[in-house]
Amino acid sequence: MLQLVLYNVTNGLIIGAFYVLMALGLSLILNLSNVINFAHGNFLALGGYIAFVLTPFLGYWGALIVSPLITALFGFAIERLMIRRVYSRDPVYSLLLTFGLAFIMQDACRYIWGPSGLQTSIPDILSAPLSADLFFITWYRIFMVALVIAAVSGLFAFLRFTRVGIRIRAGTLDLDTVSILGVNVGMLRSLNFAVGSLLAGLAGVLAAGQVGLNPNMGDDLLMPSFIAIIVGGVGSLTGTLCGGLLIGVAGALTTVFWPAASEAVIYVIMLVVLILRPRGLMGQEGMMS
Amino acid sequence: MSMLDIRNVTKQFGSLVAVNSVSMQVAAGELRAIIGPNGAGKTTFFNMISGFFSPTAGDIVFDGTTVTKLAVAERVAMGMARTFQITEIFPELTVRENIRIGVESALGLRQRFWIGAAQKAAVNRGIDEALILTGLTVNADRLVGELSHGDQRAAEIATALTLKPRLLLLDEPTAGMGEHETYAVANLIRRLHKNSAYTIVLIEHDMRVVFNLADKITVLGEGKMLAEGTPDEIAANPIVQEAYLGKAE
Amino acid sequence: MSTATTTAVTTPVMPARPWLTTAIIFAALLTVPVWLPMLGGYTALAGRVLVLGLAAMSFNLLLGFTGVMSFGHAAYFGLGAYGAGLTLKYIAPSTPLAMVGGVLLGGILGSLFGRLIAQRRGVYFAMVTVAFGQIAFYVTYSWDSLTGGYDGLRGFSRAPLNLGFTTIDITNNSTYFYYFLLFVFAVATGLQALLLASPFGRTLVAIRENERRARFLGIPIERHIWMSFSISCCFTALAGALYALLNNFADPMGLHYSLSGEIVIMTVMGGMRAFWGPLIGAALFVVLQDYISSMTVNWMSFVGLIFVLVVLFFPRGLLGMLQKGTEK
Amino acid sequence: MTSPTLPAIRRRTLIKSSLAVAALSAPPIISARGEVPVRIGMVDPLTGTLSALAVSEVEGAKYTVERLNKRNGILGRQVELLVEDSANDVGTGVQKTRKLIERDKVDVILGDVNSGIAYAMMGVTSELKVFHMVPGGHTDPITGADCKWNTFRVCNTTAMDAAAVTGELVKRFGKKFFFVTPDYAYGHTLQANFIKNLKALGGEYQAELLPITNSEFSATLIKAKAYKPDVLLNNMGGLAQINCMKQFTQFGMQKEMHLGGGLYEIESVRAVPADAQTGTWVMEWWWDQPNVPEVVAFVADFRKATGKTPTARHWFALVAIESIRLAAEKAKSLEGPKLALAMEGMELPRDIALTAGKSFFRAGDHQLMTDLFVGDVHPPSKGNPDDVFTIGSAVPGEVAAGSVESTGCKMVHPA
Repeated sequence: MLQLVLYNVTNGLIIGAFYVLMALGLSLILNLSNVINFAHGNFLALGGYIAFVLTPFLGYWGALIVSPLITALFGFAIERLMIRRVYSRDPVYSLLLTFGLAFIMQDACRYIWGPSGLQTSIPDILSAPLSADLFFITWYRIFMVALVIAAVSGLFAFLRFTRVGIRIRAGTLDLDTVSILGVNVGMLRSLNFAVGSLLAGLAGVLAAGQVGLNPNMGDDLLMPSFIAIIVGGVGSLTGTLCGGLLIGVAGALTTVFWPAASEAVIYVIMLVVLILRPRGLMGQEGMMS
Repeated sequence: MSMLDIRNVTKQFGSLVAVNSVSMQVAAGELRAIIGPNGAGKTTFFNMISGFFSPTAGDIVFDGTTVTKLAVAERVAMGMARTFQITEIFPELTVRENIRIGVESALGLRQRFWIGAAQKAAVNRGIDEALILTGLTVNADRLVGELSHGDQRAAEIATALTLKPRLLLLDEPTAGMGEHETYAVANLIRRLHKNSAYTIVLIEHDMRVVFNLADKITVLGEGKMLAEGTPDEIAANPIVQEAYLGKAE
Repeated sequence: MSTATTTAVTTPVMPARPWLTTAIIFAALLTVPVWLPMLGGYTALAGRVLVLGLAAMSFNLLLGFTGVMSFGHAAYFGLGAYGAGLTLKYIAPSTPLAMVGGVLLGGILGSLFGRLIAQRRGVYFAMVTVAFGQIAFYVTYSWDSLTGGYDGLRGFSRAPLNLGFTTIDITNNSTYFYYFLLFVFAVATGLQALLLASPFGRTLVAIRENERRARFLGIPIERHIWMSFSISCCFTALAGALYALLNNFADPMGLHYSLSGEIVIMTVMGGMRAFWGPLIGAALFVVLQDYISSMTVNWMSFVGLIFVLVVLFFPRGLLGMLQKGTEK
Repeated sequence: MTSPTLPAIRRRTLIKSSLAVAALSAPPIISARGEVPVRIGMVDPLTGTLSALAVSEVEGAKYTVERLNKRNGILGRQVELLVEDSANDVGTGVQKTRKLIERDKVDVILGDVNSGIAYAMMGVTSELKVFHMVPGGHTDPITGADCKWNTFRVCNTTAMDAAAVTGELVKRFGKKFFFVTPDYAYGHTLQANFIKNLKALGGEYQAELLPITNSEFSATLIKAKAYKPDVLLNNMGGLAQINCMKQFTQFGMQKEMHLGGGLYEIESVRAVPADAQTGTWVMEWWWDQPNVPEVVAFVADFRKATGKTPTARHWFALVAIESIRLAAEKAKSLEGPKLALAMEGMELPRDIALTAGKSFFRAGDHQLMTDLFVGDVHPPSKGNPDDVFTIGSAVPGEVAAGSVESTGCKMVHPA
């Protein structure tokens, strides 16, 4: 039994790592631009599909690196062309815009790559299990977690040590002051959106190797990501990180005892957090209002 | 007994002490001005009185009741009304509608889905009174957002007056106004004070306004109380001069 | 909500000539069975417009008139549908009772949720409402034994209206049923108009216009937002109940956040500051969707395009633009 | 595993099929002979998760209508097909059904792949007394507890699938089963049917209920491995079904137990990698029946017309429309009540049934009784991407279905 629990904690961390990749991107955009990106799941799908297209030319590893970058470029363009136009308006407009964008992107993927799933191949070395005893952990899962850890560390280092990163963090706290200090806030937001899209694209490539590709693949991840942000506390990236891992592990642990409730449990966690600690685990007071 | 009795209030934001143990008493019917250089803690002080946030230490007693921890709505219900440095109005509504919302709230009708003819008449009387008092009758049916700066301020004051406040808090009522508008608003405040005997506390930068209107002046500097007295006393006070003009050679 | 929005539109609460607009709208709605078939429409389409229009107008009590954005209103719509369906199936085959059941289910749950979130604002409010909506979606989807789960709630149908002196057959006669819908719609929107013209309604507009000023007029903001949310949920649930009666079916997709998004776009498209705006938006949206989805399987792109175009180029919505036009 | 040409093929197909749909819904063209055409309205989820299946059904319907129009039509009249997208949403499906009946005045209604929508549509069609054929919505109550006088169904019930495959699995592998089942009505019914059949054969089992969209099966598979069953029965649907099989194969469990289940449609089989093309399943119709000349001829003709190999979904639509023709000719009418009566008990000729066994619409529950093919799914053999299934045995529909009483259907005809 203990073994089963440990297995599932491991699994939960793997699933949670996915939520984290998605949620961190969403959270970045939300914190700096006050936009909930409903199309974030579609950026994920796009990342997966682009990798699928690139693999024959660049191989798996090449696609793994290039696809998130293309997704980021796409995100940058979308932000420049559309999303920036609604920053100064009532938040309802940014929501509707990304909502409509989600529709279009999903339909475009369906149109180009077909409605039913596509399968991506992963290198054989990654699809083998670790050992006969640990048959349920394939190298791919280890690889995914390692990559997520690398990406998240990279993101935190970027925010801490680079000029743009520091400005993004400052802008999250007080955008007016940052703009008075002569920072090009428009460009900052575009770059920030691109970084968020990059994370989504990376998540997409990884997800494709695990569950295959289909036009709706991001939808199932969008809601857990929202919940990761709410549970972790809006405004705190560390909170989002913990929130994602927490609901991932909680879902997987529930599978041991009551499999049918493994999806429900993340909603229960959110409710409990909202009732007992409305600002979320690591959120600052007043950030949600 | 004083209308407002503030006892040693302190407000700390993290390590910053914005207001440091300030006390002040305002008598009923008095017009008190609070002045001080930028960063003196005037607005923080004001926000504690009106209930925007609670002080870290000290007490605020309003008309014999301690209100230190009470929420805004409760203080409003007790008769405290305020205006803001940047005019806070309902820009897409007419002057009359702005005032109506205040009147209905003051008459305790705010949660009513239906009101009778008698109450409607009472509401309309309240609106007319406020319009006349503030000289806005001619502009009653224009959108507030389209009015001049001074008239918007008058509308804000009119809306605050609908609450029949026993204490009116005005945060820089002439901020950002030209000569002419400043004069009009100052006149309005004078009328309210002299003719209608409102108790008023105001923060003001324009010294001509302050020295013309105030019964007493409180001077804050770096979160502390520097001086308190009649306009003449304050004008002659060396500490105040130093705070404003810098240390004399 | 704040004065800082650059889309500040200078429109009064009600259109300049409310009675004229209202008269035109009701004249058009009353004669639907006459003119709609001539234009290639069908009565069921008009029924759908009424139901979704009511949902959007109810939603707009929050968005347009309180300045608070819920992005999870489909949940209360769907709960209303289930409330009506469950009442018909398990309690009594009575159409009016079904509506009461729907309103109670959606209204009570909406009110409970509202209590938890009334102090949140802006996108955070939206985000929490989406998440809450998905809880409701999830529960109906999973609670198989009661709701029929993924397959939806079946095995009920609307009952004839018994008025005492006569019985109106709304079960098989689609024209009668349309007029029944129209009657409920008229009553509900009439109540909404009265609500907005009441002192309480004015406090909501006050909150939308300037929350700080409203607070310093002694209006308990959180309480009023909560009340507004609850009322809006009740009316939305009523629309959902009508939807269940229209389809004789309730399914979990009726609670999904994608429908929430559609309700929002209808509202904005028609004009969120105009009382009848959401109805006009619903009519446009339903007809466009019906038409486009018959022409191409890529209709989702077109619907998405509608979202984008409305946001970028017609943020005031149709009635908003018309009103602006007449003011000039 | 995946060839780079795959997307190109898919893209072409999809464009073609979307064009087809667009053309089908274009304004009706009055046929050259001047008489009013017979109109068939079809509602299917062309968008949403079931779209691949729906597209096949529409292709099948289109092929059949073209074939009919080259012959004698229905009752000597040309046939016109009007397709509407239900978008996998009940409200939309109901609205489109009303649109087809009220505005377009169609004579009969076909649809939907989604059983929930099909059921809701039955409310409309029975209210408006229009004949309704459900080609491919599987939930049992449609021809069971909720059966209606005007509704017939081509595809099997879950009970039939379960009954057919259980016997085969027990015979070949053993009586100890482990069920992986989605936690909703369809899954419950399917599992209950399997258990009923398994118990009758003296078997034992353990079961795990999971959320419908579950994607992570390791915990469940660990439990399954500990139970040491002869067969792991995968009742999941859609993506979850595939992920379950992928993980099953990745974990190397195929060496220890066999995999099986109810339905595994060729549209799904073709879209998954080799490690998920496995197990013993039911095909409701299969194109490779070399001993039946009618099937060989049909497959050749269909390939010529569409460039594709027909699937069960294509066949559903073909049987649906051809049966309507036969019943209409028998009743000499397209009115709902007359058509329904004519179809009750009607036997299908072999060139329509396209199987060696007897095929007929059972009067008691309006369910088509036809052969079910139980066999093994495998990766494409002989380089033919459609050769992914080998028939083990054909189970007659009546044997799998059990009695009318057991379905719970009480057919009530309108007065």
